[in-house]
Amino acid sequence: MSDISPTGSADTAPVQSSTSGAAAERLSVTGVSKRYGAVRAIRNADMTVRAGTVHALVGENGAGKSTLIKILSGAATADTGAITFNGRPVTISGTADAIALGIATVYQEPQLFPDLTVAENVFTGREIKRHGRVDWTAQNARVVELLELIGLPARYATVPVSELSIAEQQQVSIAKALVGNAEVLILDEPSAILTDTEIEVLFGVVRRLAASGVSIIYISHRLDELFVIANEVTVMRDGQTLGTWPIGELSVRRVVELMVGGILEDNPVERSIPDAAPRLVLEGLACTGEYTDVDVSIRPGEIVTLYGLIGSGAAEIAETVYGMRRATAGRILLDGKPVSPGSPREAKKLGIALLPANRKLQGLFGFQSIAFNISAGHLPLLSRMGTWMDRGRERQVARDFIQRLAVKTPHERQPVSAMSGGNAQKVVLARQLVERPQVLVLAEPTQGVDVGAKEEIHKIIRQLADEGTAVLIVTSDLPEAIRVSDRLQVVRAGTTTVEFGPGATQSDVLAAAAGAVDQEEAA
Amino acid sequence: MSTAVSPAPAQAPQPEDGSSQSRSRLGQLPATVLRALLTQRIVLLLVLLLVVVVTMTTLSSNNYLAAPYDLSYMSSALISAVPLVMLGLAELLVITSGRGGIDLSVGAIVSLTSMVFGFAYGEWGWSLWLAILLAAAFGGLCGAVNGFLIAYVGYPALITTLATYYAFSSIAIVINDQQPISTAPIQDFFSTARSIEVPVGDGLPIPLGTLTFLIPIAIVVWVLLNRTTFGRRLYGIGTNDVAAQWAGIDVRRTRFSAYVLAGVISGLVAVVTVAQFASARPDAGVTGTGMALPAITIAVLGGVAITGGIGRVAGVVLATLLIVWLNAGILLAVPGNAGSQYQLLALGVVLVFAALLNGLTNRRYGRTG
Amino acid sequence: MSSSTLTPAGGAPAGEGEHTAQARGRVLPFPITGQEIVLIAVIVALWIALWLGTPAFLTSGSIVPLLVAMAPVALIGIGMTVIIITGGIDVSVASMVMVCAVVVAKAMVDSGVSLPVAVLLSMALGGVLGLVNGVLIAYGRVHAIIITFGTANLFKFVGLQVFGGSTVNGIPDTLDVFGRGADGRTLGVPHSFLLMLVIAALAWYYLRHTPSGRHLYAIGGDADAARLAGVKVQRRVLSAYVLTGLLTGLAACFVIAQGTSTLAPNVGAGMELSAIAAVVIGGTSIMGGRGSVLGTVLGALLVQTVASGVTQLGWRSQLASLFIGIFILIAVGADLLRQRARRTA
Amino acid sequence: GEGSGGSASGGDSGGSSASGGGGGGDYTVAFVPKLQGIPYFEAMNSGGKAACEEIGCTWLYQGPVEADPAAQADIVRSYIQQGVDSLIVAPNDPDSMAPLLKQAADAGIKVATADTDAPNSVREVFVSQASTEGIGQALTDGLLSAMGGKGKYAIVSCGQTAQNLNSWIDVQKAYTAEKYPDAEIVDIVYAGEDQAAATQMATDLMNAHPDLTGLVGECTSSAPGVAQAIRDAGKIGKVFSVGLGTPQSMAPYLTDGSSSASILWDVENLGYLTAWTGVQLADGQELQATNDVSSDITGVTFDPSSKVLLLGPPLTITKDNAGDYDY
Ligand SMILES: Nc1ncnc2c1ncn2[C@@H]1O[C@H](COP(=O)(O)OP(=O)(O)OP(=O)(O)O)[C@@H](O)[C@H]1O
Ligand SMILES: Nc1ncnc2c1ncn2[C@@H]1O[C@H](COP(=O)(O)OP(=O)(O)OP(=O)(O)O)[C@@H](O)[C@H]1O
Ligand SMILES: [Mg+2]
Ligand SMILES: [Mg+2]
Repeated sequence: MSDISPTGSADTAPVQSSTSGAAAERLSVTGVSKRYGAVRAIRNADMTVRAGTVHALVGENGAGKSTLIKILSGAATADTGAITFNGRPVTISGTADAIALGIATVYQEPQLFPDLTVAENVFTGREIKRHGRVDWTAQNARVVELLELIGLPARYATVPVSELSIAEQQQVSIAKALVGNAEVLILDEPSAILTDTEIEVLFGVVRRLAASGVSIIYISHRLDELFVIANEVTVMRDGQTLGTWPIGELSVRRVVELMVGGILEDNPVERSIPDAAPRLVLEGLACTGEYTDVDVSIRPGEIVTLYGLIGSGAAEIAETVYGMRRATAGRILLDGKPVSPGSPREAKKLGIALLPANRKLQGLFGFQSIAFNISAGHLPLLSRMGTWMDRGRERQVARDFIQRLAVKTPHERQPVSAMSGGNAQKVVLARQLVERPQVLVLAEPTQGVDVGAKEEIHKIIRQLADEGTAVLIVTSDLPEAIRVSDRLQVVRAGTTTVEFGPGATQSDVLAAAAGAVDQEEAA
Repeated sequence: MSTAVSPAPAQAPQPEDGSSQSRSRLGQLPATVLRALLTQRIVLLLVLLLVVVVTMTTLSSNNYLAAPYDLSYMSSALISAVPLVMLGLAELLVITSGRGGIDLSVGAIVSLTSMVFGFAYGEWGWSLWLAILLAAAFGGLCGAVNGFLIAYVGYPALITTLATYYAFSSIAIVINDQQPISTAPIQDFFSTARSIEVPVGDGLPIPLGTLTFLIPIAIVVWVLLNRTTFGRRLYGIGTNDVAAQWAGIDVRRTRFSAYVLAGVISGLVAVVTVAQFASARPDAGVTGTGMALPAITIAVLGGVAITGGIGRVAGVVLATLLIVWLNAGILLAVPGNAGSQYQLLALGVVLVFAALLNGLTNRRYGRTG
Repeated sequence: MSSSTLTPAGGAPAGEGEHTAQARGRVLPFPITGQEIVLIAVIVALWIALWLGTPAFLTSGSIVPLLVAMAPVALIGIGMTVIIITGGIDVSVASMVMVCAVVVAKAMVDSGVSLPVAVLLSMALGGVLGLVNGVLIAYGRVHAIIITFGTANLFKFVGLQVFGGSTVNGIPDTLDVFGRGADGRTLGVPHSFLLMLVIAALAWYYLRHTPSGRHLYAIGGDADAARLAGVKVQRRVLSAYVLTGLLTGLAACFVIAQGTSTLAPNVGAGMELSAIAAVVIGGTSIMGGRGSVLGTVLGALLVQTVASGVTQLGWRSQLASLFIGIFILIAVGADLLRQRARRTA
Repeated sequence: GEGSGGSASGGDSGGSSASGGGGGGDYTVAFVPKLQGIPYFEAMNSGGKAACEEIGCTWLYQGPVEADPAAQADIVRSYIQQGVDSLIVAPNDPDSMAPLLKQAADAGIKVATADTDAPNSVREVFVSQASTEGIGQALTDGLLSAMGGKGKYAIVSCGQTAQNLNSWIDVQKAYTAEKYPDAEIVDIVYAGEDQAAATQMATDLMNAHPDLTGLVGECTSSAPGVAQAIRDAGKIGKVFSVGLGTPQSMAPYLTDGSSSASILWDVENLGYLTAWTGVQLADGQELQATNDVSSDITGVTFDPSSKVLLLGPPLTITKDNAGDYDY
């Protein structure tokens, strides 16, 4: 937060609902508030979405975006406030109400049924019936069209969802929202786990829908996306809506300033990496069916990024280093010595730490305290003789990290389930830092984290590198990859290809990732 | 690498929430009390326990009961609390380990271990300590069968322990031709289940098992859960076992250990049961409704979340006291066959009530322990 | 309503024909799963082995009582399957059997109620008890095992009160129509078994082909997601318990019909575990979201075959539960292996 | 056996306690059955109640809902706390009841057993329905007279650990071998207290042994169960059964011949005798070698060495006298 200094009020005036020449109001909320126990998730929020527009909703983690759209989709009910739909006041007291009105939602977490087929998932809750039974044939036919539309193979229609990748599941969620005569489509961070190609397909769908008159509410932390897809932007901060602006009146920088309530200082980072023998070397590493021929080398103090689209094999490489997966060929060298961690425990003993990509599933102990979450990875260290918990030390470590990473919380006994995404991410990150690791692997370190927290996390990563840790980042977030790393390697089709130094441009890297750049150019 | 990273430059310590709480005005007190009552299972159980004891004592002093409901009656009723608390704690361990953890086989382990203990102490002439050790180890072995299948092979706990319930109880019956063992040493062993007089008032007959088994086991389990790394690992895997694995916790071994410990406790319950009944019976833990269902009931009533990750020793102990003293009171209050029937009613009502309250508070106040 | 889907401006995508052709292929070649095939094989093998051991096994004198004995367990198991598919469980069914049985027996003995009325009464009563469970579970939002532990005690209390400290004597033999003696059979097949099969077929159809049936699977897969998809989760969950109550009420009649002319308060004891055993042997996932009625019926048949077989072979009857335990482990182990194979494939 | 106690099944069983009585010299006699709700013990209850009405005592009766030693122990403890004068138990597990009886005796309560003995306990009397030999032999004779003195038969017993059942079975084995050399016990199975299981097991036994001509139902739940199995299999007249069944539950089977005889005793009289014994003990009366208890119960023998009070020889219930009993 320190590189953002507070300013006065926003100098760009928000659009009023009476903006001339605009399409008709489709959906609007006024004075909506919602509390969760003591947390005021949203306070007095106003937003108006017009027909045929893409309306972006942005804000820091915990600003209340998801809560607001949950109210619109009937997944939560507002404490106060009014909703009008096509000019008529409506009450939405359950998801069925919203669906009946024509409000379709793709939630932040995929909401699917693992043992059911894609076709069934898409139609759950709105089956096509004939004589009281499900008309499988009609459903399957319709699903095939939708799969085509979102760029998935048609044969997926009858495959159980559990057999798809997370990104594919996210796309199925989108397909699911497209069934039915939706007039409003809500997308809560649909792009967070999609690759750029998949995002392009998504944008195509969104544009076509908007052109046919559907209103789209689009939530994303990838602010550059807004300028590609959105017509209007509503900014939220601390549970309140600050206003709505046409996209033309905004810049990424301006949006960020509105979100965090301050001015963003861009301080280019100068880093010098001491010359030293490499700490971590991956040599011709391969894992059948996932990746082959991976070569990476990281010196102490160096930050290397493996940039790869989801499915490229980058995530699997990280898992191998952390002992979650066995390599079938090649070597991992740690300070020159070959190692082959067989489990996270062994990896940790070697001084390798990993921040998992899926915070909720792989990182957080939901209803346990912050202290518990941090100490869970360091029980031998925080105990006497590996058996008796040293609770004083545990508490101290937790408090230290709360302060050091600026985690917003009253105390270390707070359960992490009550925290926003960004703060929870910091807690998981803290767990990786307790025993200063020799090698720190970060998988999607800022996924779903807002810009402010993102900047802080980047700073922490650099600080750690400065202290001598070799950092390996695996990400599909290109701006982040360029911004934070000393060197960047592109992973494509399961193998490391081109390498970029500092100062690479997004277009170069993207081209490489998409396969346009060939070996000869890198040579 | 074993040194902790020193924190960034020290700043003023964060305010403790204690200080902020002390600022809360007196007007919030009722709300605070209500909240504690609703969200803290321990508080709720304490209040219910108080209600039961006060009601019974009042009825007793007004001669509505068939006999005085006094301290000595209450303490002699504790004898049935001994196996109940112990098995409740066994269930606490496995349920807290998460992923559908449960152990339907504890009663069958008690039966089978009773016979093993009976052989060792009653027939082979082993020394008492050795025989008790054997019982604990054998119980642990049975638990290890469950634990291996559940933690390492990936069987669902409910099914595994249903299967081993069938298997263990069958072996227990067959092993000695369905004959109980009640040789002289076993009969004399009853002396360890008798009551000792505690010099309170007119002398309070405290069942010896309370002191020799219940309290030590409760303390051991409490220490395990709250003061050791095993406890942390157990709560960790119960809360989210994928995250536990990524955090470097040996998930399988921890879960396996939970079932082994449940087996060890069941083995010790077998010893208690042999002492109480002065005979090693092949159906000791499975007659009637068996011992597993009451143990699970006690655990659940004591606030152990069936989804894992939440559970406290004090809850199990208080839940047992509540049920035992309630049942003892009902026997005095309701004569005839109806007495035992009203015990069922009371148990059912308390269980449903506590569960509904839990559901309500989870929604109102978020998840609590 | 739902067929009028949103058509994107770009029109129908090209190449629709090939894809739909592909997707219209059956999900599975047969409406039968691997677990069911394994079970059928095991049962056939057991029957052959038993027939070799005691030639009288494959006679109607032996098979018919076996079918009569498994019918109520299978019937309750069908309801239990539906419940377990939603991610729940019902351990109160044994107490429900007791309540229904005693009320019906008393109605027939004391008030001379006729058989059809008695059966309807029993089902209605079971439905009400199931409703109690369902309301508490669906609207109290408490885990099913806890609530049904509680109601198991409550129902048992009610049942014992109705029994009033005695047995019911002189139950008329009109119930023999369910399978006992020649009147109880059509072409040698006992009616209780036939009735159970018909109900199993209906349940299969309901679960596989109707929207609300599919919703039960969705709820078991992820109840929150189902709610967000507009599934009426509470109503569906409620209906699963009511259905089980109805079936348990009918099963109670089968149980009376199976017993003697005397009904004792321990009627039905242990049936919850037998039903759960049948369900899990049948391959239904205890975690919810996956399961089949056919598997449950086969599971019940397997359990009863083992129990009868052990006695008929002259082995010690107590060994039956050892074998049932082992069969549960084998059945579930086979399912685990298959799932693992599918995941790595 | 005139059914003086009337029906024991009054609405809710709260009526079974007669706590109102307690006048001056009245003694309180408490009886704890193995389990409640089965006709056998409820008939003992009505007999005991009748006795207390006649001779003036307070009769308490409370049983567990399952035949579970632990639940039974809770009830015994509550009676010790109530300080009854005499406590009489039909123990589910004699060994485990012994220490509790000791505890009761230490508290100054007169203790006895009825129906099932706890021989290794401090009980002062065992009120026995009939001798073990008597029952075992009557069962064997009853069955083999129907089977024509020879053939294979099987026993469907109940609780696997029930001591009295097992001791009767031992007598049956020995007595069959000795007296009926042409007869053979081919199997003994255990159905618990479950009638349906007893029926199923009896069916399985008949299938497994096509030459089986006899079945014994060793307890009140399996006696009608085996008869029902014979009836269902259409083997009345080919397979014979006897059992320890209560008259009402056996009546239909005795009538159609699926059961040849039920061996029992007058259960209400046993209850009467139990209450009477309780009063004698509380009053410090010595039991005589033969006792006349009531107009109906006379010549009850007492063996001072084994401390067994014997109601009399077992009673054979047939279709002719089954109607005389209302339990
Ligand atoms: N079920 C809940 N119980 C308690 N608090 C909640 C709940 N859901 C959200 N909150 C709180 O409400 C606030 C707003 O959360 P919300 O999920 O709407 O944020 P968001 O803007 O979507 O953040 P992100 O970008 O991280 O997804 C946060 O402080 C969060 O902790
Ligand atoms: N669970 C399911 N998920 C998706 N599609 C299904 C499912 N069950 C059936 N289908 C599809 O529905 C069509 C018909 O299936 P099914 O054979 O079960 O129905 P049916 O009407 O009973 O057919 P038949 O009469 O031939 O047996 C098939 O194309 C199949 O792919
Ligand atoms: Mg959100
Ligand atoms: Mg079909």
